[in-house]
Amino acid sequence: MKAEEGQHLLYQMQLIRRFEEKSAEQYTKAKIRGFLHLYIGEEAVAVGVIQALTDEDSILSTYREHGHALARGLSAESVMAEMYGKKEGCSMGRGGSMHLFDASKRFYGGNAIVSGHLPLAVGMALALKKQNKKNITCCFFGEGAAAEGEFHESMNLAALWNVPVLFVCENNLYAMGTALKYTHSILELEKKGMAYGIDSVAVDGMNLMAVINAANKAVTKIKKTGKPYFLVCNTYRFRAHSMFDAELYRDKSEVEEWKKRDPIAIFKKYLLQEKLTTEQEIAIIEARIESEVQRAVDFAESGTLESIEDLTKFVYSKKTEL
Amino acid sequence: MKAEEGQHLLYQMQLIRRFEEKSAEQYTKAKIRGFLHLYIGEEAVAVGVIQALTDEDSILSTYREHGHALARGLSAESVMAEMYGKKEGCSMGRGGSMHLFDASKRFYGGNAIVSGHLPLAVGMALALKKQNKKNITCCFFGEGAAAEGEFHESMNLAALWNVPVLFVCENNLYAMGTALKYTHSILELEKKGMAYGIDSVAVDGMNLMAVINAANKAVTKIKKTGKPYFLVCNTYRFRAHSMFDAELYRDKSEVEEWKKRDPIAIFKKYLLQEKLTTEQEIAIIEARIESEVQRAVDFAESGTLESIEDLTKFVYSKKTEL
Amino acid sequence: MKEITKITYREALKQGVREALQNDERVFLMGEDVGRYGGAFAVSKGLLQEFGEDKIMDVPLSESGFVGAGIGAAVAGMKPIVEVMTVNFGLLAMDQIVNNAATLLHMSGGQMNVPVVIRMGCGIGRQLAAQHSHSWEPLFAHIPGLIVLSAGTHEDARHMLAKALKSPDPVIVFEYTSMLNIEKEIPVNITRVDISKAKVRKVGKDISIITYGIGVYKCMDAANELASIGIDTEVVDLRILRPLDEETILASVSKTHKALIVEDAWKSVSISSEISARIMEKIFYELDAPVLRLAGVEVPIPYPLHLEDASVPQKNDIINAVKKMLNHD
Amino acid sequence: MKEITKITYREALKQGVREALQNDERVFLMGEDVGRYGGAFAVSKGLLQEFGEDKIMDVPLSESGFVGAGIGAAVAGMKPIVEVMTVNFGLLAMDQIVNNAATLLHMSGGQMNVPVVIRMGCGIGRQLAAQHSHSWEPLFAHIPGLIVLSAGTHEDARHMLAKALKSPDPVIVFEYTSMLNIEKEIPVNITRVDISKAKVRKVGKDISIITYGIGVYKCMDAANELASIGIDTEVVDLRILRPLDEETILASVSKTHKALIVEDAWKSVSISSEISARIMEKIFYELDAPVLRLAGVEVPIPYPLHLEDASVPQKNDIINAVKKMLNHD
Ligand SMILES: Cc1ncc(C[n+]2csc(CCOP(=O)(O)OP(=O)(O)O)c2C)c(N)n1
Ligand SMILES: Cc1ncc(C[n+]2csc(CCOP(=O)(O)OP(=O)(O)O)c2C)c(N)n1
Ligand SMILES: [Mg+2]
Ligand SMILES: [Mg+2]
Repeated sequence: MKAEEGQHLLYQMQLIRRFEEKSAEQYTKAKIRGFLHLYIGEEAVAVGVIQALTDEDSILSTYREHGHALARGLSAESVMAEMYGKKEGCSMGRGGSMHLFDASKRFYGGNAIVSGHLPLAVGMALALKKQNKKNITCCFFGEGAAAEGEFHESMNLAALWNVPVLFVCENNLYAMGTALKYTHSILELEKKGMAYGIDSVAVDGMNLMAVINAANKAVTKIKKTGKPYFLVCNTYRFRAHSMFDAELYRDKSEVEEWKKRDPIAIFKKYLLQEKLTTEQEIAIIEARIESEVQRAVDFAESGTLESIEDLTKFVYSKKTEL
Repeated sequence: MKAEEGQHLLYQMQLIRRFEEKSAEQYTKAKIRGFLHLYIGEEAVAVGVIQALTDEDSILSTYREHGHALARGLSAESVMAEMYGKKEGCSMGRGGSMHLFDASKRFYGGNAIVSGHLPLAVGMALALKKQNKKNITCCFFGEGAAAEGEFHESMNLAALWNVPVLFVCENNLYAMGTALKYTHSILELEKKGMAYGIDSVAVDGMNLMAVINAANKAVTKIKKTGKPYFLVCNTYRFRAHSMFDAELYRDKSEVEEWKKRDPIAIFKKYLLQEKLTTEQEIAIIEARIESEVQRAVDFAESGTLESIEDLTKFVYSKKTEL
Repeated sequence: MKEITKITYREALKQGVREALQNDERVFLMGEDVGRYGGAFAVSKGLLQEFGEDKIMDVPLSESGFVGAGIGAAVAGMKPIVEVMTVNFGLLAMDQIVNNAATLLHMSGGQMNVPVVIRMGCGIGRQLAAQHSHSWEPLFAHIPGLIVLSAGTHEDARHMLAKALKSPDPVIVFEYTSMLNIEKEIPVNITRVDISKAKVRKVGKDISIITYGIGVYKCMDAANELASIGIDTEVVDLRILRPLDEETILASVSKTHKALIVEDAWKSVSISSEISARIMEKIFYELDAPVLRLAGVEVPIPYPLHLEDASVPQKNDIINAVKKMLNHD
Repeated sequence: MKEITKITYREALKQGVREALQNDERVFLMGEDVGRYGGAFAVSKGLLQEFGEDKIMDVPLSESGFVGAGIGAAVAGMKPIVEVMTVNFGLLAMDQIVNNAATLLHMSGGQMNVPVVIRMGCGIGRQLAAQHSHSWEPLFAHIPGLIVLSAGTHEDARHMLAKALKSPDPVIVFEYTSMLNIEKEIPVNITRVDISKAKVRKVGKDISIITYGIGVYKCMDAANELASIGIDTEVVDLRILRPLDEETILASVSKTHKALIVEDAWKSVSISSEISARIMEKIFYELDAPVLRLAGVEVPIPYPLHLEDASVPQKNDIINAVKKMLNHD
């Protein structure tokens, strides 16, 4: 790894972290409303996987998608403005935190029906295959989602059709307050992929280098075979499920234990150790992020609200003419 | 195996066969309408599995359920009358061929949404467990059904809850005209069960003795553990999917090949070989079946149609009082 | 003498569930996060500790699976309360609800009763955007075999469940998540509600305002304000959306000769369409003016507050509509 | 000069699909048994041989999965025709249709078009009993974001699909399986239909009969018989159930001053409710009599022929209703 590259990855993880901390702040100030699901603790997954993709590859995610959006290159401004419900937001303010979209970046949500986007991912990959394009469709979802019927149907379809989908299961051990062992009858989720004949690998999702390795391998394999791949990233969310969660279902001590494996801290240490960065450079990165996040808030604050007259826009396309 | 027992099993398989042949006849005479799905060729599965159950165990099946109903002990009369749409039918004539029910025999359909009865089976088993009853819930379905999301959700729930469901997958290699390899990305369906940590076994479904052994083992295991079990019976349907099927999707020669493995012929041979019956006794059984089937037709013919005034009966229970 | 107590909608729901668990051995609650999390909306908080894992079952994300299991358990003699966190996820279980719960009794010629109760949070009002703000009462009200209830008041939130559990047939209960924190007074010594009947929440003579769910308090507020300017409205809370209590509706409109129907659900093919059509069919000649509807704007609910508010009828819309219908200025 | 050809409903559908595959590289057909089996109803028989596996895709039983995949493929630039064998299995895909197909455009602030066409067989008439005889047009017509079409005639069966595929937004096309073998005449030189408009199938002055789907021929037959006794009915085929073509409906009723709405779907919260409510709202004072509805009896469809027939309005019911409304004896 080159220094520049390493620093960029650190920047991305740290940006996600700070952006979300700021979002939580803005939430308590009632600037952001609805549900807000923070990704804090899981940054290595989005950053590690998305770095393996090209701009031509597509990404689909869940309602816990700020990290994926930022790692994909959506601007902090457009995401913050979206959460403010402003027209300048990446979804024109219509979607909010759970529905970040940017078609120009092939970032297709921001989907809030758990597991509902898995079939979409398979279909997008199928379309690209029919168009003789070689790009990958990457689909993030939680371990809770893997209990839904759509997971089963999507894995089977992707395998039957030999389409290049990278299924990334972010196993953060909880689906809201329901621990993995109450969601799945077997705990090694990678074994589920094998039941469809899909290459399946689990990786330590708290370790960016491990995720990068695994993701690069996955992408290389998919490009070679054109087939789906199942990557399970074992991770943990440090924060509550959403801003409405009293966290009755887990011990503070468990959270503290996991915080010792903070992916950002681990990666910083690695960069320093490998002399790929210095404390000073890190301070500069952090300062840059600080102002970037502040700019995002300013941008959102000064954004505009859509006119109520436009309420029914986007129900049907303007050009619909039957 | 005792002679009596062996002869009874032969009787059951042969009854199913003749009953269905007669049903097909009555269908072409337009006495029976709607969809009619014949089980011919698969008789060893229903008979072999159901003999392992007690009267207290529950059974759920699909729209291809004449065999299960008869093996369970529903009378040929009540099933034929049902297909005639007569009040004397096992479902009052409301259901027809696809919806045979007899609660007194714990035979719960007759379900025509593929895979829709799997969650029901899990729930029934859960209820019995809560009631401290030890009985098994046995659920038959096709290999096509195993591609539906409900299969995944039901297997997982049954395993998580440790409830005694015997899942019997009748793998007859086709879901309508879609061959196994176009339905599933892996062909050894028993491997699917393992992805839930469920004991899973495949058996030759054309060989009654093999099915009996496997089913008995399964039942013993379930009774011991209280856990679900997945039994895949590899079989074949000799007839079309339903009466509307031109069978474009398979070669006549394939069907002929499989007919050499006719479960009834195999079992007859076995009984004769083991001296558990004689040609003469078989002739008596067949004669008995002949008249039983004829009685069923007579019964159905002389049955009564419900009054049109009663059309909205059974939408809500009479005793509904809120 | 009527004693009164103050209670939140959440607490009312919780007491209903708790009482049901206490009163009948066969009752259990199952749903996503009902146990360890305490319920997505804290309705079942503490119940796991009080009743144990057998009675308060956390289930995996698999709506079709666990709703179907609830139906199966009901067939086999239990009285499950299945919580589908919100109706937004209910479409995943729609096949089970329609093709099994609503249909088994008929298909089996009367042999299989399905006494399941399915509770679903629903409605708009928390800026949860397009996939989390649905009002789908109309989809369920279309289905014969289902009993569909709507808890538009705290009293109903408190007492509907007990009655629903007495039904031998499947019941869907809609609860309104935007009302959870709202506190209201309810009588202490009324311990049962008649869920087979619509309820006239305010008697009046000038016009009938017919509504349900979130609409009830909105219409009551509007009615009170209208009263202050001398307009005497009657407010009818439908309460049971299937089968509809036609009698109460028609009696009210036959008296006032005018009707406005108010609901949050999308306007086309809705509960308000049905009521308008029935009034048309049954008491056309009683009408002094056309029946009008105020319903949800036909748009997936947008996230920003001002657009969300504009998506459903508000108190002022109701007031204005009534004034207009009565030619009042 | 209009040339006429005789064609079955099945053949009409097939020609539509075939033409679509020929005309646009992006079109493909996916669904259960559309290929090797030849289509559950033989609509796509031979197309696999003609167009190959890439264009005619057999899919496993997994309605949510393959409908969702169709939606995804549409987003990514294809023009999929997804066949859900019959609407009875459509509830399994309802979440995908409503929360994705109908909602993505809005949720993404206009960025994601979903030009998918979903064809579903539907309706009663073949003694397939409760789980296989549903008429669920009303459930889909409630959903903003969807375009819902109903092919009640052979002409529409032949030509609707081409237009549906031009839509940038998701289209559901209902086809009627009980009509498959029926042969009718259609004009040869009409190669497009205007699916944005209802169609007056028969002009008349005494009463408007408004219908769709299976209702169209039933109402035409009734209208012809009524004509022979001097009653001049106008028959309106809705064709597009969402968004409704209000204009044509209101124009017809404003002319005849009387309306009967006929549909096979269950009566409560249905298309006919909606139309009645709109007539009430918009042209109440044009009415000479209350608008009446003839709709499906609210029962899961029973298997026996006599009960099945009694579950939906028949020609004679229509004739009798019209006579009664016109005080004709
Ligand atoms: C179909 C559906 N059911 C329920 C919910 C409510 N819900 C939102 S997130 C969530 C937990 C999802 O857990 P997981 O898939 O592990 O993702 P995580 O939130 O842990 O990232 C639930 C139950 C939903 N949004 N969609
Ligand atoms: C949910 C659903 N989708 C489609 C159908 C139509 N259909 C009826 S049977 C069948 C094939 C089922 O195959 P399988 O499960 O292997 O059972 P088999 O008929 O071979 O016994 C299909 C597609 C249905 N009844 N339900
Ligand atoms: Mg999780
Ligand atoms: Mg099969």
